[in-house]
Amino acid sequence: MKKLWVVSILCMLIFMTACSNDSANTEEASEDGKTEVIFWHSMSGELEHVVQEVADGFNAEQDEITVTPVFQGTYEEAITKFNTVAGTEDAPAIMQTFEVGTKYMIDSGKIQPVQKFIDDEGYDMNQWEKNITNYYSVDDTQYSMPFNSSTPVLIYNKDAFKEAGLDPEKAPETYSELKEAAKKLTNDDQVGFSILNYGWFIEELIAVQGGLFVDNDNGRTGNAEKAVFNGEEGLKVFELISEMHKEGTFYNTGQNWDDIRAAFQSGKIAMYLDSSAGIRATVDNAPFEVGAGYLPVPDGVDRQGVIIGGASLWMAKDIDEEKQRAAWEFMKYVTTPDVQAQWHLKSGYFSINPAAYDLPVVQEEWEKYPQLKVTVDQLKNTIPSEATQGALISVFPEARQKVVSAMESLYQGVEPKEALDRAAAEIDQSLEAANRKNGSQ
Amino acid sequence: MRALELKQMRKSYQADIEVLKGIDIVIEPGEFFVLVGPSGCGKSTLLRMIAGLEEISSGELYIGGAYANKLKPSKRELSMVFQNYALFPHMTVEQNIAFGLHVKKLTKVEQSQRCKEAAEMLGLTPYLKRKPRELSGGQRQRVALARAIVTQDPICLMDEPLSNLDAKLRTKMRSEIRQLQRKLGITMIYVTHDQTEAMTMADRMMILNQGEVQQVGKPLDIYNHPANTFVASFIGAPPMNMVNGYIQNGNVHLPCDTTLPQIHHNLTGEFTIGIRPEHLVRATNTDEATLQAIVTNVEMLGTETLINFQLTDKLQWTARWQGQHAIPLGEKVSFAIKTEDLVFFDDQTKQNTFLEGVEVI
Amino acid sequence: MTIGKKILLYLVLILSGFIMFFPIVYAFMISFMQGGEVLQGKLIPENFTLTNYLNAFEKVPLLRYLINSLVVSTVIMLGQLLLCSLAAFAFVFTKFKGKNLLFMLFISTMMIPWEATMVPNFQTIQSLGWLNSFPGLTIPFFAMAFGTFLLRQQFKTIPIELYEASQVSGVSRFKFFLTVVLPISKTSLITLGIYCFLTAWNMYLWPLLVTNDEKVRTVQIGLKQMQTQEIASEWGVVMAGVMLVILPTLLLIFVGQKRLQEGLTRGAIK
Amino acid sequence: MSSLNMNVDPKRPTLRKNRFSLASFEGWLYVLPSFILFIIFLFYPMVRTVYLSFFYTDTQGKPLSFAGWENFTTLLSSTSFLTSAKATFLFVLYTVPVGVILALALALLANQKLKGIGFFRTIFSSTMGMSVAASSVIWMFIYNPSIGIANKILNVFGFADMHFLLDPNTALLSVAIATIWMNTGFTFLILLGGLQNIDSQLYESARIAGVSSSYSFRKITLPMLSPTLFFVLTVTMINSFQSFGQIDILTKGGPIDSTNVIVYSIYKDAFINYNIGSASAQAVLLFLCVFILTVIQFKLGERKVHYQ
Repeated sequence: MKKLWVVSILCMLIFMTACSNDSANTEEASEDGKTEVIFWHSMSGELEHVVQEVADGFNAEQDEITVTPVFQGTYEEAITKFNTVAGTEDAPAIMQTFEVGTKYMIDSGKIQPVQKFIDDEGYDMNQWEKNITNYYSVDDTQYSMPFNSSTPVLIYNKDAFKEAGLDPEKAPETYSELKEAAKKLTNDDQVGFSILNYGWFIEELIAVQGGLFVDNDNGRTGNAEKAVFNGEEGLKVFELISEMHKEGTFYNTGQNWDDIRAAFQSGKIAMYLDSSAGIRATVDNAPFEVGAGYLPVPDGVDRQGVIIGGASLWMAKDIDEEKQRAAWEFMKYVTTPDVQAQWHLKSGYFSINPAAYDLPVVQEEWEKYPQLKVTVDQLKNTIPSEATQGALISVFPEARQKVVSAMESLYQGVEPKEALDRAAAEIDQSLEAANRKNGSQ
Repeated sequence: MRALELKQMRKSYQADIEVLKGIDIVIEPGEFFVLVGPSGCGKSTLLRMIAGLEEISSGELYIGGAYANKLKPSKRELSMVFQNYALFPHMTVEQNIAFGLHVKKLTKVEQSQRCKEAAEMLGLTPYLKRKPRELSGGQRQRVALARAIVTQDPICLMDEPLSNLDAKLRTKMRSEIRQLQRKLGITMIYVTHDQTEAMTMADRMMILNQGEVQQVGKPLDIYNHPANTFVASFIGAPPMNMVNGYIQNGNVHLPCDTTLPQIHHNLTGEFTIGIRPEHLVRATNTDEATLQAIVTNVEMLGTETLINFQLTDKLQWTARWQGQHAIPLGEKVSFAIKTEDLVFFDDQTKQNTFLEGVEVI
Repeated sequence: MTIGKKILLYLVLILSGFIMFFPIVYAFMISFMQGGEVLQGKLIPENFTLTNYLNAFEKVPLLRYLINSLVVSTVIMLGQLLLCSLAAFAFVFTKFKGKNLLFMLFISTMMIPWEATMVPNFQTIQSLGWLNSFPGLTIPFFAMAFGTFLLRQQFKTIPIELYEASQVSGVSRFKFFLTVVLPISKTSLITLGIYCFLTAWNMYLWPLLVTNDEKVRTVQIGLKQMQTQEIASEWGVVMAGVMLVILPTLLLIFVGQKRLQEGLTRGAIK
Repeated sequence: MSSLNMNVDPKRPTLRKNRFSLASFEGWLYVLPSFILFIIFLFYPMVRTVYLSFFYTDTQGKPLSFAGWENFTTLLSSTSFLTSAKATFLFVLYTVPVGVILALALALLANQKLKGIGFFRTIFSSTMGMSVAASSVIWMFIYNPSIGIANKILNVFGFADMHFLLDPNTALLSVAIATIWMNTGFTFLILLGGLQNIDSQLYESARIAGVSSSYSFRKITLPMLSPTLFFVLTVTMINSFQSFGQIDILTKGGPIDSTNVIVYSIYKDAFINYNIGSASAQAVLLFLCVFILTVIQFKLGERKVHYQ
């Protein structure tokens, strides 16, 4: 019992000292004359280290600014917190937000478009990959700085291809090729194909055909009012899934990234769609040869390319101009070819600056992982349009949930058309409610 | 009617700690048998072994002549009253009494009939619908008794059933239980640490100390002929007076310069010598062997008087005189002692020398 | 108990023990797996190396987080025990107007979904200037309806005679609380203490919201930091983290369990 | 509690009043710290939530205009909310009775006087030390259709693979099983404590009477354990209504909203869909629902519970 008391008292003491230290801590930061840039991000695992390395590199390079990256949980959690502190002294200078939060951030009125600094400096934006920056550009205003960007690719098991008598060097490109390959690959222990139940993949499969997700040019020329993904393109995607599922060549792996990867690596599925950022780990971990290919398209449709996914960096409004400028300096640093090359290699995400791909380090890596090059090529070959620019929706996260539900209902035997229309109708409702609120603001 | 026989019953919890060290006893049918001893002597354990609540480590138990070591408690046809009564707080008195009767294959009518009889016998009829917590201590005690007798089992075990009652109630219940036992003619095994209870209630009793039988017998036999110093001091209140003395040349020498003249035993050497307080009578004539001492305390109880006096510097004795004697403190009083009232215990073994070698049952 | 019954009991015990403990063993196994071993559905790692554990320590300042969690959980536990026992004492041993209503009000707080309180509470903490500090992490949790409820149930079993006896001897109510009620309820207090500690130890979203600094962050945030979404998580490392994080709590249960047992038997012999 | 009046001396009316108000004041004093914290950190946010539930809010959660009952009427007429409500009740129904019975069975098992029982007690209570997040991740692996142990076991017994979390018909049940596992440790420990507090002489008395063990379980164990059981039931029910972490990690409310319990729906509306008004309305409804159930439980329960 005595020991317990000692421990308790000790804890109390630590607690007290921690309390009294607290106020001193915040002041300390600004005392050394440097501008401190707080950078909130949602990069966990290995990625957090890479982010820290980037920040360390920047901090070491100059002595005016200190960038402090702080992990703030998932994108959703971080955005909730940002929403609460925005406009107060606790707000960070840089905030990382996922791509579907773009419209939300713009509408929130709490962010400073980076376009301001681009204009002020006459910064040359052409060195950035157009297909990436496009997503975060609305009405010719660059709102945020792309950071971690990825696209979907088709991943397949080369060994399984060989066994099934398929050419392991040639990934299926059209739906009919995909279906045929899946049929050959399907046996007692293996199923041909799978897509994660995640709205992003459906958006991509529609965009690659040149289809739109919502009206008003994917919400780029005005607030989206109606969902249009239930058109011809969307129907083709859903029909593909539905048919293959009925045939038994499509495997439902749920909503977890790790579940679908486990299914692939354990040989349960032979082909699936994955994020370009996850390729390297998949190649490393799989006990067989892994191939990568472009997103498949329906027969007779021209490939339009892919939408960028991932997240971008936003600058907070209502903070010292000095801090904003410091944040901008960091953003510029991040986009230099050297930093981007490192970022690409270590994180698996794309380089915003295509110049990075020409660097020998990257070329060497591509030798080892030719799959990486496939993803970059797919992005490079993308034809810029509203479809491949991606949709801008205020209720995007909700829309994704509805699409997921629609996908899931396919496995229960619901007709593709019905599933799509139902999801579209629900999203229409949400859009209407959201627009009404914004209108009354 | 069934007899109970215990043969070399032993109980040990761990290999090296023996709680009961070989108990041999036969309990006759219809007998009121009391197990008495200080707390921790193993008497409750013995009772629980008889009940089947504790495993018998070694030895044999026969109930009605049948080997019963492995018998389930319920198959031993006995009832038990626990020290804290073990009443079910969520049941009414009636339900408590009738608890478990259904196992005896009685009809509902018989069950309630028996229950009513038992309640009637113990004066519980007005309380049948009450919960135990609404009853007084004595009433709870009666419920516990009723639950035991309602089973009509030939053997009833009681584990210090009166220890939670006040003194007056205890005296009353003592005789009630005794009467009940006689009326029903059941065999009763009764555990207590109170020697008065044992003396007043028992047909026979067994005195236990540290897991060993000290003496078994009728209460008065034990009182008059205690087998050893432990029994001598445990039975009787106030306890037997004792002192170390020696016998030389036929004379008994007590350490207080008192010498008792003759002795008709051929004893010699050192002894622990005991004498009951009531045998220290007031000296009336000078040719008696006397002992003179200073009175330190006097307790007058009405019918008798207890006189404490200083035997030696370190030893106090008590005398018990009939009637009321207002003796001033500090007065020197002479006590007469008869040699035949003395009890001699072996100085080493503490056994009563008169009883040595005699089988005591 | 017959031998047959004993064997049967042991069999059931072992079986249910195995089922109950299996997920933890499974996590333990995964914590030694390298790379894709987990995703290939293996049950037993190829070799038992500590690489993942070292990695876990390297990835996040786990030691720092562990100490923070220990401090936060201990403080919350002590605060809760104090406030809950005081309130429960009032509900059982004092009489005041609106007591029953107040008790229902207390109980009702258990039903408030935390999602509804999270954001306003965050703003409260922010306006108090407690962001990024131990008070912000701990004080909002000091009051707990569940604990008050548990202790009330326990205090109700204390015979009222004890209270009356203390009244007669002129002992103040507070002294009665300290010298009689608390010692008698030791077992419940220990049980509740363990529960409080574990709950506090397992908090995630709140510590994440109110902290920005690894100086005050807790282990559950560290665990989350090890997992990724789009990129494959290194499950071996994550599970190594999980094992490190549950080790103190499992130890606490082990020790607490013994204490609990002691307390219970002591109460029984009396 | 009426016996508490006994410290009031009827012969001295003046003192009586004084004493009472003093005691009353003292009573409040003990409750005050908890009460203040509740007001700040629970009642204030709750009142705010109730307030917001009557407003249209912007995506930042600021009230825009008064909505009256509209948030509620919209909810009550929307199929997704009704699905949520159904999922919630089913989830509670799956987890609470089974969880408590399982824990009770384990507690009865661990209450035997056997060698090494302490070890088993520790094992049984060990899930108490697992955080919801950690346990959920483990269960995610267990349920994984391709690599999980659950399917491997099914295969051993000759059953076909199951899509535990992916099939709308089994998802809720699968999450419930994981939840029961997580809660068992705590429930077990509380129930074991309750069992050990039952006077062993009651059982001995039953043994001598020779009643069957099921009879003594019904007539002694259950009634004597009823205060503990009541407590455990109340607490697990409330906890069950508020389960969140396991759903977030295992199913994210899917498939097809089959595990989208109200708490998860609140979370999605508040933190992902920025629909604060609707989230608040759901929170209010959930609160009312749990509150009413608890009141009923107290009213029915306290009658059946036997305090010693």
